[in-house]
Amino acid sequence: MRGSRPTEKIMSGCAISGILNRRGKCFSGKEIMDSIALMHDRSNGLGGGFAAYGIYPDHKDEYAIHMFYDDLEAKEKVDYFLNRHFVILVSEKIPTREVEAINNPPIIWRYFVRPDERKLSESGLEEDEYVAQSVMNINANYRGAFVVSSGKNMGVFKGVGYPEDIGEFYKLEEYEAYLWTAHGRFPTNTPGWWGGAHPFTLLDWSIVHNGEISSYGANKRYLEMFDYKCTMQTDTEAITYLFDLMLRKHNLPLEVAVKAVAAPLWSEVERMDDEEAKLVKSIRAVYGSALLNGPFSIILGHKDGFLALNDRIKLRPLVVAEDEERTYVASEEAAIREICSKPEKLWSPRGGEPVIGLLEGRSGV
Amino acid sequence: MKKVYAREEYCLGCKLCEVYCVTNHSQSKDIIKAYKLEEVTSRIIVETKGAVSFALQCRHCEGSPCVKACITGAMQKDEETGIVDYDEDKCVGCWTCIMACPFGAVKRDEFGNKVISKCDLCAEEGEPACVENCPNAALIFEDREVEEVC
Amino acid sequence: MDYVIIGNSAAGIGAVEGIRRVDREGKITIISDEEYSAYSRPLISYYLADKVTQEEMKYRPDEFYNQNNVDAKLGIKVTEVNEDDKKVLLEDDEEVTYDKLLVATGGAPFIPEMKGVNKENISNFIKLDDAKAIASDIKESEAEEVVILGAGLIGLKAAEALIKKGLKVTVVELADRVLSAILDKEAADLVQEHLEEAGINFILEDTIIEFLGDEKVTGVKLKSGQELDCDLAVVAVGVKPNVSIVKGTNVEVNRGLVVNDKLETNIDDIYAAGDVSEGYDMLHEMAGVIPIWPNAYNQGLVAGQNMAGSNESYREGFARNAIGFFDLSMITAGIINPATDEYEVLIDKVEEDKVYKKIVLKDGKIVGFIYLNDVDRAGILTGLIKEQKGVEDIKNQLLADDFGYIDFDKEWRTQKLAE
Amino acid sequence: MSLNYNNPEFVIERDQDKCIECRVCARQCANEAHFYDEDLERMREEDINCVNCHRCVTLCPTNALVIKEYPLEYKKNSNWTGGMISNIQKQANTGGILLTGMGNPTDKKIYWDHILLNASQVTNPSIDPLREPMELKTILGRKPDKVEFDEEGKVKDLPPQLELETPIMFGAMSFGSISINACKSLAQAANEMGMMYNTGEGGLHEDLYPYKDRTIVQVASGRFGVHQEYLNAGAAIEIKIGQGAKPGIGGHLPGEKVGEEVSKTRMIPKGTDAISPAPHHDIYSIEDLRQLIYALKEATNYEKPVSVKIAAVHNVAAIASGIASAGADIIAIDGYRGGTGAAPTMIRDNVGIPIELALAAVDSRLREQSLRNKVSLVVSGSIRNSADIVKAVALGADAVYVASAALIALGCHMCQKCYTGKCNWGIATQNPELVKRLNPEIGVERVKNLIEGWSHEIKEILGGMGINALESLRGNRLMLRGIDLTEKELEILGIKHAGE
Repeated sequence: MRGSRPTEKIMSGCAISGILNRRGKCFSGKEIMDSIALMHDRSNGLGGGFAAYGIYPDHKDEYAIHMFYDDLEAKEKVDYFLNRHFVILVSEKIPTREVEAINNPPIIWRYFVRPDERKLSESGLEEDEYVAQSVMNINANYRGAFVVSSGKNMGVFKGVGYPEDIGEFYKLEEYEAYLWTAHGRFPTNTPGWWGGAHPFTLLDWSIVHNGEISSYGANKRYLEMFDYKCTMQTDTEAITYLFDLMLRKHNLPLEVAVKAVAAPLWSEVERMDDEEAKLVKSIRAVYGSALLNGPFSIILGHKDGFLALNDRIKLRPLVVAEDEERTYVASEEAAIREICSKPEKLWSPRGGEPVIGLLEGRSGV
Repeated sequence: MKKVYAREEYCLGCKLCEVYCVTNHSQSKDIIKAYKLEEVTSRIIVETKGAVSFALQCRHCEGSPCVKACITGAMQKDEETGIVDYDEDKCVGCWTCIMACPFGAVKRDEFGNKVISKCDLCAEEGEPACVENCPNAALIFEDREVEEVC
Repeated sequence: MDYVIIGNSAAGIGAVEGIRRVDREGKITIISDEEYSAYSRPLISYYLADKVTQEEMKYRPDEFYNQNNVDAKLGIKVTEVNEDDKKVLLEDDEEVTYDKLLVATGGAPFIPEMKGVNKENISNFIKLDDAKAIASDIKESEAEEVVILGAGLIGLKAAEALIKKGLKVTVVELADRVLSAILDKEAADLVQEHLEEAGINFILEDTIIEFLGDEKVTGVKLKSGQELDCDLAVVAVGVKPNVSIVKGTNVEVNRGLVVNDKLETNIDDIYAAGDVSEGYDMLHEMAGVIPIWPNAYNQGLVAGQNMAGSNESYREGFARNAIGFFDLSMITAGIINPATDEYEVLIDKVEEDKVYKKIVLKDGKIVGFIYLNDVDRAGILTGLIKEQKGVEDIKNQLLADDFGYIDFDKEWRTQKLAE
Repeated sequence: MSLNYNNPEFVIERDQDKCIECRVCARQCANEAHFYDEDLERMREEDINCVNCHRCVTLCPTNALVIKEYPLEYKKNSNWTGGMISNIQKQANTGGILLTGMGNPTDKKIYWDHILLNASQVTNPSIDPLREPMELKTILGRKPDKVEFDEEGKVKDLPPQLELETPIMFGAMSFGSISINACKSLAQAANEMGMMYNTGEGGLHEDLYPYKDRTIVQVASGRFGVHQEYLNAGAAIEIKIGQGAKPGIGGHLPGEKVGEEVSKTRMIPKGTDAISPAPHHDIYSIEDLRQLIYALKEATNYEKPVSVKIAAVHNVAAIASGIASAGADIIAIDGYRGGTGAAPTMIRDNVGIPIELALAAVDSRLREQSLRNKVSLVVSGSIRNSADIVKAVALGADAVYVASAALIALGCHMCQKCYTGKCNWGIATQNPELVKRLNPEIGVERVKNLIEGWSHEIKEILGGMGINALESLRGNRLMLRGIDLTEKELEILGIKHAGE
């Protein structure tokens, strides 16, 4: 059994790790696998995964759709759907190798697609929105099918198992990316489900997340007002959509979005100058329901870089380090030192204080 | 000095101040015994007319006309505490203090004993019983003097 | 600074306390021909009636003189005041010099011309010694019948005490009523009735012309010709200022020693206070002797402060009395028998309860009152007299049973009670 | 006159061993249920006058008094209960409408009590509000969907908002229905606690002007005391369409309660009845409401949020959606257990729906229509404790109005005789002798204490859920579970059953 989609809220503890080469140089997945493997004890074998940016330079203008299918019937239906709405340039099985610890994988597929131009213009939607709605449509309405990732020149590789086994399974050492994020999962209440592993994505956004969002119910109902369908019962999905809403749909600067999800405490607002206080107050007033509450540390990956963030009272660990051309972020310092024994800088960001790693020359995510 | 002041806008006219004054000046310090077994006169006068009421008790005034008028020396103003109090053993009930008190705050003993009864600010207890037990904070115990007259 | 006070009663003690408010150091000498430390003279009737002991009559505790650093020369008479050398001469020839002198010698009994007035068992009733004398006369003579001349405060207090001692008491009074100085006719009748119920026999509009008997009095002969048996007599016609001490000085004497508001006589550094003085009567707006205890103490207090260098005035003098006989109390003050129609009179009377209340107003202000047998809160009226506060708008409330501060306008009341 | 058939409702029991005849009870009873019998030389009772307000019991210094329900029993009958019979007898005496005060006391399901709250265990640390920040600040008003920036990158002004330090406001109670001292207590407490209070439809007494930043001025069908200065004297304006205790009918303040001050404040002649019509006669449709909302905004320069208060009735969700579209910044919904100074008993006890269901339906509907974030939702109609507030917020409310609870803090003992004007606690009365029984200094402290206590409890509950800001609870129905509820009820409430 590959596990089934949960019907109740998932609670889990986790390990996260991320490496960005700020100069955009791509490097093998080996390092991220080593880093996440060091935090083996933070996972329980019920989920691991990786997001990789820059892996498909040959298809960089097409949406790379990674899929899980429980069976061929599901695949047939989705193929039909994709064919109707997209032009499929490549449709292939994602290469994997036999790994003892990995059992019962679903059918793992990838497509490189472009929206069907006629359908796109009929919909009146922006291209990204067209893709996002299609993804949510598949996830909500196609039983046995799950969109693993849907961005350009990026992809997510995840499954049930320890992250290092998952990496090996997907042969990640063969991929080269300028940004890698990874996740090892420790769910407490559900059997592993391949779709439920992290990273969670929408378009270019990917999230790895350690923690539990106690505001989930509020966030979810808020997102629903903007036509997001939270079907995975995971915090990570909701977080992804929140960023998608604020950054893509509302076109907010990243630091504004950060002030919404990890709003400064009111006691801090009192000490701010008028202009900043007004900004923060306005954000809080409008995006109060986007506030992420409860313990978390997340890495939001994107084609331009990443954002790492703790909850505002820092109930989960997060460590950051830098060397000449790379920025590292992880749940534990040791996971960084494993791959970069002498970073130039290493620190533990305060609760609610965003750490933004960007490719050189990019002004914001 | 700290004195009891009435705030008539909050006085209910319930006269609980009297009840607690009597109790606190009884031997037993027990309400029921004070009323049923003892003869204790309340040292407070509650004036009531229509919607207006307030409790009035000795103002412990600076000039203390009662002290000056007292023919036996029973009535004295304590120089340290400012409290005007009387020595029941010396009081003969001549009522000269009643004649002298411009507030009408000195009472005759209600049970026919030839002694007077007046507020002693519950000197030994801290906050006077009337203040402590006023259900509506219509009595307050505070020092309103700007500077201490010595 | 040397202070000398002649007289050891209310005014004298008031003066000590007044001086000490201002001057903790100066030497105070108090001289009295009475041997007792200060006692309450109004209590002599209680003493006579065995209600209080001599100890209980003490006006101030024994430590008073020590605590106030007073040299008390008691039981010795001042024979002369020398204003030029600023000294007083005592009967044992001691001289006491003063920087400031207070004459507080009080009153002396007024004794009209009567035959046989010097017989034994005839007393006045002013000092403790008078009470002691009467008590011993009663004991020694096993006296049973007493005639008291005078139905004033003193006479009646004596009468009350003697009734309580078991004597048959007859009071002879020249006026047509008892307590004529402090009551009107109506109130006096109620009081007289009460006193008669208590056993006192009254003969009004008559007086004693002769005391009968050999050495001891055995009876009196009245002007009307009536003769009464008695084995004890008390002469309580009145009191006059005891001014004899300043004879031979230039201190101005009218009825009493004439003083200004500061209690100064016309002679520098000589003050007078109490029953011997003639100060300002605020109700009659003229000088007058006001021989009452609170007045004496207050005058003494002010005189003392001024002697020690303060600048206090006393203009609150007016007659007022609180007194009671056989549980019938009364408080009266000021003008109670107005002579002219400038005055307005309010009266409330409940005859069966012997309650009588009378308030005398002039120009909308209270100038006098009688509260008989319902004296509660009478002090408010005393205060109003003193303050000369207009009461026109609450006139109708003044006599009400529940009269009180609540009847005053809120602003005044609030201000008064907030003091 | 014939026999009136009425029996006492209560019996006063006096322990003569304890009674000291101090007569405090007699002095304190405006209903004259106690008196001193000079002949018998003891205190006696007039049971039929007793309304069981507990004033005497509370003030009796010797605890000599107990008040009990009059023990007279009717023949057992589930249909014709004693209450039914005595109501009929009252009406047979008077021919009038049965009047009552305060909220619906009938034994109907209280949904708050069938909803349970969640707490964290292990996977998500609960938060200790004594050690960690815990934020209850609540911002009411119309919100845009997104924050907008000008060319310089500065954030654009939001529409006017009300800032509350805790999600609690004092519900509308007019000066007239309650005393000036009660008004002052609430206004000052609101001021000190960073809350809002609501004038009700009684206008704004001069003494309350200092609390303008914490005042919601109400505009009701009678338009009492409404003028330009009044509208601008508050921080927000509320159009009162209806009240939970008496949906569909107007208000009536009897002339006896219209004294000098009430008359001045309401701008009506002294001693006349103040009658609010059942509808606003300028609002016969949702378009008319829109016009009034904008007229009020126009009159106040678009500087004050405008709230519209309605009673929870059957189609409340659709109505609320209409109000949101009509431009209201805040929608206040008052449930059928809400209090009142005076209402016909039959209406109070039978008209309207429970606030819990109304709130859930309205929140869900507004979300379906993507309107929820635009408008704030305030609910009332028997919020009895902090748990009710937490449940209300989790169901979707932004804040709650409390009124009865605030009055209870001031001394109300729920005798439900507000309409008589003889409130022995100085609350629902204009009789100066009774009014002064409520010392606002004490009142302020008591009400503040209540709000402080509740806010504390809310923080504890939030902390237990692992939440440190109230926003994260708002509409978070996953934090709720139902017990003893039918599928339908769960569906309307949008919550799962306990155990699910």
